[in-house]
Amino acid sequence: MSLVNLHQVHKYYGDFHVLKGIDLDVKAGEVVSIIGKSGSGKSTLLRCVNGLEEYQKGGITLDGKEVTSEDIQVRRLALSVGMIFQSFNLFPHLTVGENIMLAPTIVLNKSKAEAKTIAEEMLEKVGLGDKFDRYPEKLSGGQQQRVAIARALAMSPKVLLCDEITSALDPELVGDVLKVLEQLAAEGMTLILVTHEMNFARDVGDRVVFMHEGKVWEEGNSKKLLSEPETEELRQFIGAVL
Amino acid sequence: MSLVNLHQVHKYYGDFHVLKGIDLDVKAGEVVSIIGKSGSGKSTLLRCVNGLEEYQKGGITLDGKEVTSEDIQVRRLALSVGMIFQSFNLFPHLTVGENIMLAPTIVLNKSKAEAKTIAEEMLEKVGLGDKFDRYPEKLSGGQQQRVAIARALAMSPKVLLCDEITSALDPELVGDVLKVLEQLAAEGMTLILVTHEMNFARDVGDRVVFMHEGKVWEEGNSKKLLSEPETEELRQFIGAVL
Amino acid sequence: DVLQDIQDRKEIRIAVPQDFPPFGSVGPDLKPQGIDVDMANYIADQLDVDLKIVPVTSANRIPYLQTKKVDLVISSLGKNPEREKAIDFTTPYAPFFLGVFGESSVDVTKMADLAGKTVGVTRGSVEDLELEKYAPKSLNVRRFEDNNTTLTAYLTGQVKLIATGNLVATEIAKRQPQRAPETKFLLKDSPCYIGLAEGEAALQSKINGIISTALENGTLNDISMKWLKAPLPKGFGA
Amino acid sequence: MLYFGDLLPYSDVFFGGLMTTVELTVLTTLLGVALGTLCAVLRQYGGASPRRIVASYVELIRNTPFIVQLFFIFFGLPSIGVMLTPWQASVIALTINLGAYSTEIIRAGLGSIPKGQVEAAKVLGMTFRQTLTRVIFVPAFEKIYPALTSQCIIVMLGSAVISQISVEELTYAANLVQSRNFRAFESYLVTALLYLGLAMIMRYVFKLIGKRLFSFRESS
Amino acid sequence: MIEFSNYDIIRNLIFAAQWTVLLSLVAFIGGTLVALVLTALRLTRNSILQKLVAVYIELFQGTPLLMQMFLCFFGVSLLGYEISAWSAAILALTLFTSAFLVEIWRGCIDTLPKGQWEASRCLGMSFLQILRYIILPQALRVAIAPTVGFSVQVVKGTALASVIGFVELTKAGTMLNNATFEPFKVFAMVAVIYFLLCYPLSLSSKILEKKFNVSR
Ligand SMILES: Nc1ncnc2c1ncn2[C@@H]1O[C@H](COP(=O)(O)OP(=O)(O)OP(=O)(O)O)[C@@H](O)[C@H]1O
Ligand SMILES: Nc1ncnc2c1ncn2[C@@H]1O[C@H](COP(=O)(O)OP(=O)(O)OP(=O)(O)O)[C@@H](O)[C@H]1O
Ligand SMILES: [Mg+2]
Ligand SMILES: [Mg+2]
Repeated sequence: MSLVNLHQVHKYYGDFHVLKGIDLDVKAGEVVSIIGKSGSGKSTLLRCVNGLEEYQKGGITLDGKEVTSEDIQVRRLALSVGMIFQSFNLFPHLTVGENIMLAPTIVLNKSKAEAKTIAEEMLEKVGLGDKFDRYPEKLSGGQQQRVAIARALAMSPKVLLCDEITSALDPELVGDVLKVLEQLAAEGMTLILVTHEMNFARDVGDRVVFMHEGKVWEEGNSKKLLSEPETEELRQFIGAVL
Repeated sequence: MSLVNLHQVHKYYGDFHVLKGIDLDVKAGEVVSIIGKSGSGKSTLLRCVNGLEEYQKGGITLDGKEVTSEDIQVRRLALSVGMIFQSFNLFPHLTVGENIMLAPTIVLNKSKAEAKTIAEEMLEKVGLGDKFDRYPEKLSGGQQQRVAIARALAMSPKVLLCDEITSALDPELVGDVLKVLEQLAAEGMTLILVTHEMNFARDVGDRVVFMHEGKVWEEGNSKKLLSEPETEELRQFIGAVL
Repeated sequence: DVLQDIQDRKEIRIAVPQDFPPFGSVGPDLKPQGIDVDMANYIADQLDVDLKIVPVTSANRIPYLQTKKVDLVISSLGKNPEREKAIDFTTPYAPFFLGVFGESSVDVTKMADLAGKTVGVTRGSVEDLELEKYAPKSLNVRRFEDNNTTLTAYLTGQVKLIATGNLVATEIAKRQPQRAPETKFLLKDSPCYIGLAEGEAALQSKINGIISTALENGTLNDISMKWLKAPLPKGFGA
Repeated sequence: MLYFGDLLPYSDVFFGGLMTTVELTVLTTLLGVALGTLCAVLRQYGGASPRRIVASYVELIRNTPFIVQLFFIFFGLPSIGVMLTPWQASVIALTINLGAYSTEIIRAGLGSIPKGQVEAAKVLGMTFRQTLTRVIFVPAFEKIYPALTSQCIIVMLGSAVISQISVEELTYAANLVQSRNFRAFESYLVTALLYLGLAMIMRYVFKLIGKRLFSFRESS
Repeated sequence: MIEFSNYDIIRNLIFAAQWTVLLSLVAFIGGTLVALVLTALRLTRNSILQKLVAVYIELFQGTPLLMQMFLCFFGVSLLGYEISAWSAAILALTLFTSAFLVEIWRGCIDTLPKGQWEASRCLGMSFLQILRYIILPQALRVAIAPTVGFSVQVVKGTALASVIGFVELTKAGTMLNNATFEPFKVFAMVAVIYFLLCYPLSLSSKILEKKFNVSR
């Protein structure tokens, strides 16, 4: 059964037509990589899925329920959709532990102790068990991004959206973050990632979606799509990236 | 005859001994490249030559006259020494043309018309004849740096000091600037350049000066020095840069 | 009915000046004292209610009354037709002569001499209105916010002439003999009235009664003796 | 309850007051910014003692109310023999007030100019004064122009206080009218709206001037 | 004739200065509370509320504090409410203070990256929770120096309460001047007292600014 479903989604910024009828279906446990040129609408797509942006036509369903950007919806959504950003967006005034515990306590009304257990577990999972009491600014970019992942995981989302989460990292730190994603994929987490890491998309992803000019231009099995692109646009794109 | 001569120049920042007895002699028409690690005193050396910094011991002569940093001296100096900075330092509120014309009109008291003729000529020389009425921020870094060169040239200096003038540029823009320098060298301009462009130093420069810890550690014919360094320090430096 | 209100709340609120000796000025404790203050006390006594003193300036005393922040204004208030349209007055309780005063060096003896001169005055006072009405057009009237400021302007020499009450001038002379103003000419005989909001007939007749008793039993005269060092003029209040 | 009809006969009083406020604002804006510029230059580039003097002046003015400064100048100074007309006292008080605030603002602008600009001018042989006027001022003022605009408006609004020393500006008009017809609320309301209008016009005029002055940014 | 010694003058001024301090405190607290509400309103994504706040700011930043004092004093009672000079001054100063604080705080909040809002929303926090746990603690750090700096304007603003007859420092000064006829001395003393009240605030604002800038 499909976990995330987009049906003919159109989105405008003012007059600017960003998404021109997106159809997409993601099953539970799938790892879908979205690739495409800058400006092709990849981030916008993710932001529509978790309700950060409104869309004007079509429909998005999550686990069968419709998604809109009304605040209350976003909050309900947040219980099932986690999102990780290119720029980490950790809360600088809270320690790593507090960053992770905040939402479980105030949104899910978990007890402090319970939230702490979860936080520790999640930090362990991303390999930062010893950083509980550090402040984010004391961590490297790669570590910060892994904390952000732990923070999202602590809400036990059904699907995790990742928007170019390695682009702001120094090359030597990218590996650690990808390793965490790989492990999540192996554990059966549903992942939708916008990424420029073609190797990762090919090796870990089940499916690749190539976006071009606000449309899903081509999609299919990762290995096949990347080695034998059908459209000229994807061929050019792959040529430019690799 | 020597155009620029440094004799046992010592310079301190407070207690910190930056230049530890520099001897250097540059003849008219020579192209001298100064290389060395960060912090070795290259910029400081240039800034002492054109009077932007005071030095405490030794002497610098330009065309036989002594150089000090008193304001009036700097102004006299400015008539014979041009300087170009890493960060362009164009005046943002003036057009390219006005940037070049300003000093000739208010310092050399040239007429507007005369200054304009010079400015156009210099812009032509650096290959930006069509940018007279643009504002600097509309130009690429490489173009801005070439305007800075034109601005310095408009004062008809006897020697041009360049402090890492290509370091702030995107790689693809470096070439244009170096081409201009090459052309100036060919026309017989005296150039003293701090640079990390080893190829340029070797191919265009007559002489290379390697600075280390505030001293002229090694100097000599460009090609020879760079291919057969005598000291261990220079060897290491070349190894690191290339 | 304000009179009823006063009696109900057992308190009367009376506006008095604190910048207008000898009617109201402050002592070293910054508490008002003077004719107007004594008058206020007397009225409160007669009504057998507590007194709440509200210090005001000549600029804001009328608004105070109109906005019912006070029940009475005892603030050396002169009467004129324009004011009578806005508020009501009782019978007079103290004598007052308005005049133009100034440094001896300035040669002025009558209204016409004011042409081209500068006179300081407190904005909105009777003397302000008088000057506006009768003075030559070329007179430069410099209006200050309150009597404090007007007096200061004179004492510091910012203006050489002021229009104010005779008593104020006397007071200045006492305090700063070297800048004692001399009387140039009198503007108006303008006895002081107590002001109250329009249409309060009960209060008006009550206060009028208190004033005429005070006139008969000599209280007004005593107050005059105390602050003005002179008895009430003959026929005052008649 | 409210009746604005009584204000009509006094329309030329309001107009006169408005004009005086405008005149005073234009004059003191020019003088104040000039004074601020001078002080900012001294504070930024001057020797130790000019710097200290300017700093004391700025702190003194910024930490005392304008009305007290005004009273001190108008009433206090005569006792040491300095006699000023209300108009002169107001212009001086407003100017030194704006001067102090704009010193701080303009200094921040001067400080924002990269050192390289000054050095570039120096190696082109410009004198310090040439550098200041030809190279530094325009970009420096551009940086702080919005803050300077707000400060000038604040000073214009602050000028309401000078009615206290009998300068016949807008607030004086309001006070005079209310002392004549006892329509205090109406008269102050109208005046407040006039000030609001002035403030908006001032912002607009500053914007227009800024557009001309800093046209080099427009070309983007 | 009553004589005023220097001691009398100083004693009276200092007594009146207590009112200045009290007035400043109450106005500052009032202004802060109102500004908090207004800041929250403008952060909601409701454009009508945002416009209303903008009008409020324009109104109270675009008219003289003196006028606001007069209008509060005479206007409110014209509407049929009792208002003392004290309450009117508090009211006017609160309006004035809040209008400026909202602007100052907006600047501070704008320096926080948009990502902080988005990340919080994605974690399911409500608008008020985001304000309370994410925005406020961070904005507070940035806002504290300019807010303390602005408190100087509030203290100085209380001087204008003198024109509606409230006896604070400036009013006491004019009264004492009238009683003593020594304007130079009296106003100099008044100025000194204001300076002593304000300068520590200015100074601490500068120190706070340095401190928080360094740790950023
Ligand atoms: N808030 C906005 N208002 C107007 N246009 C926007 C906005 N956000 C994005 N856009 C435009 O929408 C288009 C798609 O943006 P989007 O961020 O989704 O692209 P992207 O594929 O994620 O690109 P990138 O790889 O650079 O992140 C771009 O042309 C962008 O300029
Ligand atoms: N104004 C200053 N005050 C104190 N120390 C300074 C100053 N300017 C430079 N220095 C110090 O002097 C030394 C030499 O500086 P200089 O800029 O000449 O080095 P450089 O060889 O040009 O290095 P780079 O390649 O990084 O430009 C450095 O250690 C630097 O920290
Ligand atoms: Mg994107
Ligand atoms: Mg250098």
